[in-house]
Amino acid sequence: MDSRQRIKSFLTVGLLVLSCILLYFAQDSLSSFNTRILNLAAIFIILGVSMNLVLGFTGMFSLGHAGFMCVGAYVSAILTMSPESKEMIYFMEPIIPPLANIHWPVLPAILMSGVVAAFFGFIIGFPALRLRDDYLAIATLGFGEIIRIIVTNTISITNGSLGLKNIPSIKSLWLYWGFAIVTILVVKRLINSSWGYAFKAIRDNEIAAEAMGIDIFKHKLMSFTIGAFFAGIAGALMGHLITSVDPTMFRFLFTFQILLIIVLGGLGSLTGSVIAAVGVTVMMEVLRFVEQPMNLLGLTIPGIPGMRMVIFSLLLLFVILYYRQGLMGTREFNWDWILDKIGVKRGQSKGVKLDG
Amino acid sequence: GCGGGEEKKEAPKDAASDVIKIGVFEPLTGTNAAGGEMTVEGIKLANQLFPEVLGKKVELIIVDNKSEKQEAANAVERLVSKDKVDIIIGSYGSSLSMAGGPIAKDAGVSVIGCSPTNPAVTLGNDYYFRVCFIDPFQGTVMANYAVEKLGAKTAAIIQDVQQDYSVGLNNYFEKSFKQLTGNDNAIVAKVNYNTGDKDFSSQLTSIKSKNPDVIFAPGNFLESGILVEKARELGITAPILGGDTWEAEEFLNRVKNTKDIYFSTHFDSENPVTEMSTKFMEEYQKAYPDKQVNAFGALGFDTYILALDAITRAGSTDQQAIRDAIAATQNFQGATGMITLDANGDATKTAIIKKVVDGKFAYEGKVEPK
Amino acid sequence: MAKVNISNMLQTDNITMQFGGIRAVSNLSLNIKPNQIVGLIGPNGAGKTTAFNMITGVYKPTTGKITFNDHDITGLKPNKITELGIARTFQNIRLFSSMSVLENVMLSKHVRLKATPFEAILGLPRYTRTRKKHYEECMELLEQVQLADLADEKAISLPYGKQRRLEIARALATQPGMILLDEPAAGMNPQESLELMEFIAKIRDEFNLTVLMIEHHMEVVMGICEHILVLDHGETLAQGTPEEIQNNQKVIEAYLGAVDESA
Amino acid sequence: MNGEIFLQSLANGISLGSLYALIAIGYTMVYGILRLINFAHADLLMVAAYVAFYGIILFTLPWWMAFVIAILVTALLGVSIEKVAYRPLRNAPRISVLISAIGVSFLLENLGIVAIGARPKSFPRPEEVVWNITIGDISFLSLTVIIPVVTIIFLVAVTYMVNKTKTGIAMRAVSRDFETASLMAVDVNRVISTTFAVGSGLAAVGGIMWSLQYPQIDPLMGVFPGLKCFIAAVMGGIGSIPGAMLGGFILGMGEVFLVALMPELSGYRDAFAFVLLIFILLFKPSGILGKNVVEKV
Amino acid sequence: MLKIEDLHVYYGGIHALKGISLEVPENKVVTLVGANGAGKSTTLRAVSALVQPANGKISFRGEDITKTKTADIVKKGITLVPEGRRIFANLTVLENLKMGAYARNDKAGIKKDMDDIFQMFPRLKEREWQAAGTLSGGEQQMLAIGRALMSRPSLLMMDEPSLGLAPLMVKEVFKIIKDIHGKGMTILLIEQNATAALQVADYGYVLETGNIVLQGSGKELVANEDVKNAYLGKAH
Ligand SMILES: Nc1ncnc2c1ncn2[C@@H]1O[C@H](COP(=O)(O)OP(=O)(O)OP(=O)(O)O)[C@@H](O)[C@H]1O
Ligand SMILES: Nc1ncnc2c1ncn2[C@@H]1O[C@H](COP(=O)(O)OP(=O)(O)OP(=O)(O)O)[C@@H](O)[C@H]1O
Ligand SMILES: [Mg+2]
Ligand SMILES: [Mg+2]
Repeated sequence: MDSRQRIKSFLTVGLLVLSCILLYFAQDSLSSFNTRILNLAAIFIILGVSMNLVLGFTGMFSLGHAGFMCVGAYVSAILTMSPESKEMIYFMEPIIPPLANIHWPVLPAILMSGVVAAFFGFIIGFPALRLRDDYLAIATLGFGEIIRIIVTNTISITNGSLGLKNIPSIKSLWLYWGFAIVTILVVKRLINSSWGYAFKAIRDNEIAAEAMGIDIFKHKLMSFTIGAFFAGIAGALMGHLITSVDPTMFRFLFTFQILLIIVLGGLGSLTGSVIAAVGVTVMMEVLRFVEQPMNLLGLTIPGIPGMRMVIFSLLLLFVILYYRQGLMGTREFNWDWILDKIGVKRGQSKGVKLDG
Repeated sequence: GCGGGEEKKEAPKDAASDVIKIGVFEPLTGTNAAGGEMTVEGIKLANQLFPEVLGKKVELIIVDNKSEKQEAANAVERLVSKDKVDIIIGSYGSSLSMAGGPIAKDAGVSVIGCSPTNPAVTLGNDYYFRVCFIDPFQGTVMANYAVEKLGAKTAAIIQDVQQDYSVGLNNYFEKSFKQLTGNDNAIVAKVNYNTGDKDFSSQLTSIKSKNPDVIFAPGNFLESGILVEKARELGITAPILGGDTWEAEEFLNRVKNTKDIYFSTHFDSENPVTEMSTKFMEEYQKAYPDKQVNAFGALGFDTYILALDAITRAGSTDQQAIRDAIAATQNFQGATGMITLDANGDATKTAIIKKVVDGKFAYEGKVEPK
Repeated sequence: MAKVNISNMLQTDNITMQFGGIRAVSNLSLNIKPNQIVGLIGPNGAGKTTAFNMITGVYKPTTGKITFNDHDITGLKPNKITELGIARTFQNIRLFSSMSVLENVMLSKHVRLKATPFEAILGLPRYTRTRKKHYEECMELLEQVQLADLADEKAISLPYGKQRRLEIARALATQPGMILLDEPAAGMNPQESLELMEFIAKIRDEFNLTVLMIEHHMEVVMGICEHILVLDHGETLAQGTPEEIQNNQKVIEAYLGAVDESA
Repeated sequence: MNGEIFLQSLANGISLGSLYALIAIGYTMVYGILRLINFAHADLLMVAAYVAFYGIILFTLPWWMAFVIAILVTALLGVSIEKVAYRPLRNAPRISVLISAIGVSFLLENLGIVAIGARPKSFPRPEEVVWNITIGDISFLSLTVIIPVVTIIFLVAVTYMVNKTKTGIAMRAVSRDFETASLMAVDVNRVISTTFAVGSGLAAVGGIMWSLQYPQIDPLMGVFPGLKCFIAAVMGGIGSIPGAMLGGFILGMGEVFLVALMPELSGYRDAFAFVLLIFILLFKPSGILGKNVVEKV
Repeated sequence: MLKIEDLHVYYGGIHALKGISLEVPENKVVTLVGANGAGKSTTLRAVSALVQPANGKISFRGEDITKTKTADIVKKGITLVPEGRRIFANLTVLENLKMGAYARNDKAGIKKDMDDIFQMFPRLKEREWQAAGTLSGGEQQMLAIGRALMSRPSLLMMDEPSLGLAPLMVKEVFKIIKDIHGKGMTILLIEQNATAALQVADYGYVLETGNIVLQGSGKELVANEDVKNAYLGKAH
């Protein structure tokens, strides 16, 4: 490890510590509204980063993310709701016995959501990943919808369309941002590892990748399953943020929203996904003013509902037409760039990232 | 949370504030937009008629929740923590209400729902109230009506599995119907569809073959209108029953020339239950001359006037006082009837049964709460 | 040589490939001995690339059997065949466009990696150590093929000739016993072709390889191949040493054309 | 299932299936040329429905004139959308174009909500077009006959155009390689505009037929048929016009008979569409009539 | 017939052509030779307006065509056989040829040219109904040449037509070039096989990293020592 490498590791640790300190103060000083928006942003970061892994880095056009979120949200909700709440909420058909009395703490439940969603990803990936491009897109979108429809119809497990409420509420920035940071770190290290390059190789040229000895299917399945895992986690967090879930939350339109985020940020750039996730979440709130009645020069303009979405659609079109690579293209935030700026010498070794 | 410690209450508001803020979160875009739009029309109308309370001007802050849960949660959070509203109204769609409920509860701000009928909305939430009756009541009312007035021995059920409203009503209808007929097999068919479906021919064809005495098919007016029309096209003549969502122009347009359509609702313009009903009707026609009076507008209207009434009774904008005042509502005269809130915060009030006659909704009877 | 079958490294027994009504290759039998350079030539559409595709697992032969180092590899997936030691290049260059030269080569080491993704994410020693070793091997390989100074360049920004060489280097990095080259000299001018020829001979010796190559540049084929097999309409037309092939009347008629000063 | 239910279901299936097919043909056509899932297609249905609606209600035009105007306006809109939102992205990765299409779709829907409100409107059913037919115990709307006829007419016309005319061959050439097509003296922009005009016109016809069949229109009305018909197009093999027809019928018939045969599964109807789709794709990865695009190694 | 003056082309930051000027006289065969990446293809692409020159002028029969669109250039009689064949993979062989005649309306003429091409390349006749994408490399090259001929160009530009062809086919292609030249067509040819190219060519230009470094009649260039060393191979 040369000195530059050491500086970079030091900076990374420093940044993590700094974010902890920031979180600590933010937790105490931000209004609950701002906290909520930030937490929502963290969830979108997890969604964006994990979908980017599948779509941006592995080149699989998968649109099933909302379905995996749905799985995650329900798993965590059912595991963490108190037995009394369950009795109260499942007033049409009681919940099936083994689930009725389960009462897990939040953290293991969230992890379990990831695991179950990953399991679904694995099962679905088996048939679906034999397809490509648009066919994969429509098939995964279909699987996402199928999951949702099953959830709607299996009333004695999910309470059907009535949804669940009284899911333990968590407001702590630590939880959401903790998961977001872990997701970013894990995915970043993964894509910079040998596996990450294998994913990119599959994206660039499947035939050549296979000829270089890469088991295409296994790697696709791996990327897809990891993506599903994080989508499950995000779904679980969404449940704890809103404290109620129902199947209509996870329509395929939700997947489009994530898709927008990663395209705005730049396909193949984690940094871009993070920036866009935060940007879009905050923007949706900031833009609300256009729907409120406005007082311009003594003239009251009545608020027009829907304006926000019109502006948002226009913005999206503008970005895609004029900044087609998204905000970051495939570039990433990296210390080298900063170190070069401030004149720290580069080591001699050629730049393959050997660790992460 | 693990951040540690108790909830932070927002700083007390400036007592000298010269407006009273009522926050409204409704779906104005997305799949539930139509319902939200009608509700807001009613709320705005009420605001024009009653612009002041406690001598202060009422400011309506209307935010769109896009028919999405996370947006609904954001919207309520925004209303309580940024706009610091005194009371909240909303939302069409029970799931959206449920997303907002806990946030308002944590902030100690009361919410009055206009039309969320899922019982879970107010369960376990002391700060959530509503002016509509809930699914169990409506379902039961219609079962009673079917058995006692229409003499039905068998029934078929059609439900929109994606709508908690539809599923809920059907659930209670089924229970009561079986009980009243004393026949566990009285429901001869139960078929499903999904929100957004437009083709019901196969469901109806299968029901037709079972030849039920009545069909209970509560659901969104959009799908229901097409469904009922189709049923008649297919030659199904059994009476078709539904719930309050059917009281919409769009539904009527579809079923104008149709016999034996019954549904339960909140009020009737011909037989106004209260003076407020008459007033609402007149004003509504004035304000929106090209639109038909509808239940959602009326419920929105009632929510607003109930909010003002509660603030008046509380005598201040103290959050706790407002909550208690709402909870204590007894025989409040709304456009949709006399409203009394029960221990859950749900309205108990007279249900009206209407029928489609000569291209209009006509009064058929009423059912008092038990 | 002993009587055991060590003499054949790659052997195909009557392999046939049928696409609908088209029989692209019929009853092809190849026997390739270790460390040989063998040429596969024939008119356009004779089925040469198709033969490669069958050997490397892209297509499963309709009938017939392929043996490599005494393993039956018929119908195995391409990645399995690569793992067993057959590497290839493509008629149309297929590099990983988003990656640098070094990354392209490093990728071939992925199958040789003995660690789990968890170790990679956590940066555990077993992973980092192997990775480091692979890195050094790849740099050395790039050194040998004279691409080391371009290691950090985007692979697709290289000039054509170097891209071809990179494709070969990438194939070599999988540590094959045998390499299949599909028209390595296509698009090169005669001078560049000569250099390539020397290069192939050199890697054969340094890496102790067996080479099977398709080529239309006769100066290259005749210059380095020890054995040549001619395909025509999917069938073997002739085989033998370069001299034999050059003088084979059938080959001249179907493929080479009458002797002509200009070629 | 008795004969009567069967016949009734058959009638239902034909009318739903041909409606799906009609819209799917438009999808497939645009996809075939640009390899673009034109999400805005769904919203063009909505635009056509509103134009026809206002033509009849507001401007009291005769219904046929309103329909023709709606088709023309929609075709024009489709062409303009291509010019503004897709053309600048000709050489961009496909995903960018897809996102642009989603953007246009969002824009049309939300503009619809802002401009005309979210409340549904009742689409007029001209008596000359829609009447009830009763044969024995089976009754159905005239549309059950009209829609399949319209669909077949368009199927034949579009198939002929794409396969037999010079413009058709040019369309398919353009779909592979703009640059080389232009080397053949093809005006690529014009060919693509033509494709969009025809595709959008088909969307308009589909939108009008849909509104006649289910006469309730709102700004989001396109989303549902959009998704279903896209599924139908993929099922049949996207890019293949007879495939779209076949996919539409299989989906429509399948849905109707699923519910008719197993009413208790009717909640899974949408899931059924996807299950069927995925099942077909697993055995025929490019749809029933789709050509397997082989990448020659 | 074709005249290029001081042509500059950039690809983003890469200055691919640095001011080249050349001329293709009526009814002559002119060839461009040069190493990989010298800018040969770029020159032809600029003539066909597939890349926009930053500077310079291209004129055809005295008419400035620098700003003309690709499709119109083809209609004026300049056709390019692009590098790498670029056949329409999803169209059949026959449809590919029809596409070549897109701008023409003389049914009889098209029919006749089609027959001529099938005579020239019997292999294509055999595969008339095959999807062009599944043809072998060489077959695709034949198709690309045939397709270009279907437009009956007055100036045919060919970018490495012998790429990937078997020796016999290479000879065939050069024979075709001589033939069509004999029928009065003007040809601008790029070839890696410079020896062969210079032998059929009336005139040649040598390109090196975006500049023309040498020009002369075909015979002169073949004999030139520098050219021999750089492009023709020591073996020669
Ligand atoms: N996937 C396929 N489907 C149908 N036909 C095919 C397919 N792949 C190859 N062919 C046909 O098989 C024959 C052999 O093709 P192949 O690519 O093996 O030829 P080749 O000998 O490599 O020729 P070249 O020297 O021109 O590259 C050709 O006629 C080709 O059209
Ligand atoms: N699309 C492109 N983007 C960026 N650079 C390009 C592009 N096309 C060509 N170049 C560059 O322009 C220069 C000239 O390329 P050109 O293709 O004209 O060369 P050439 O003489 O035809 O070579 P070859 O013999 O390989 O065909 C090269 O440096 C090449 O890398
Ligand atoms: Mg080949
Ligand atoms: Mg070139």
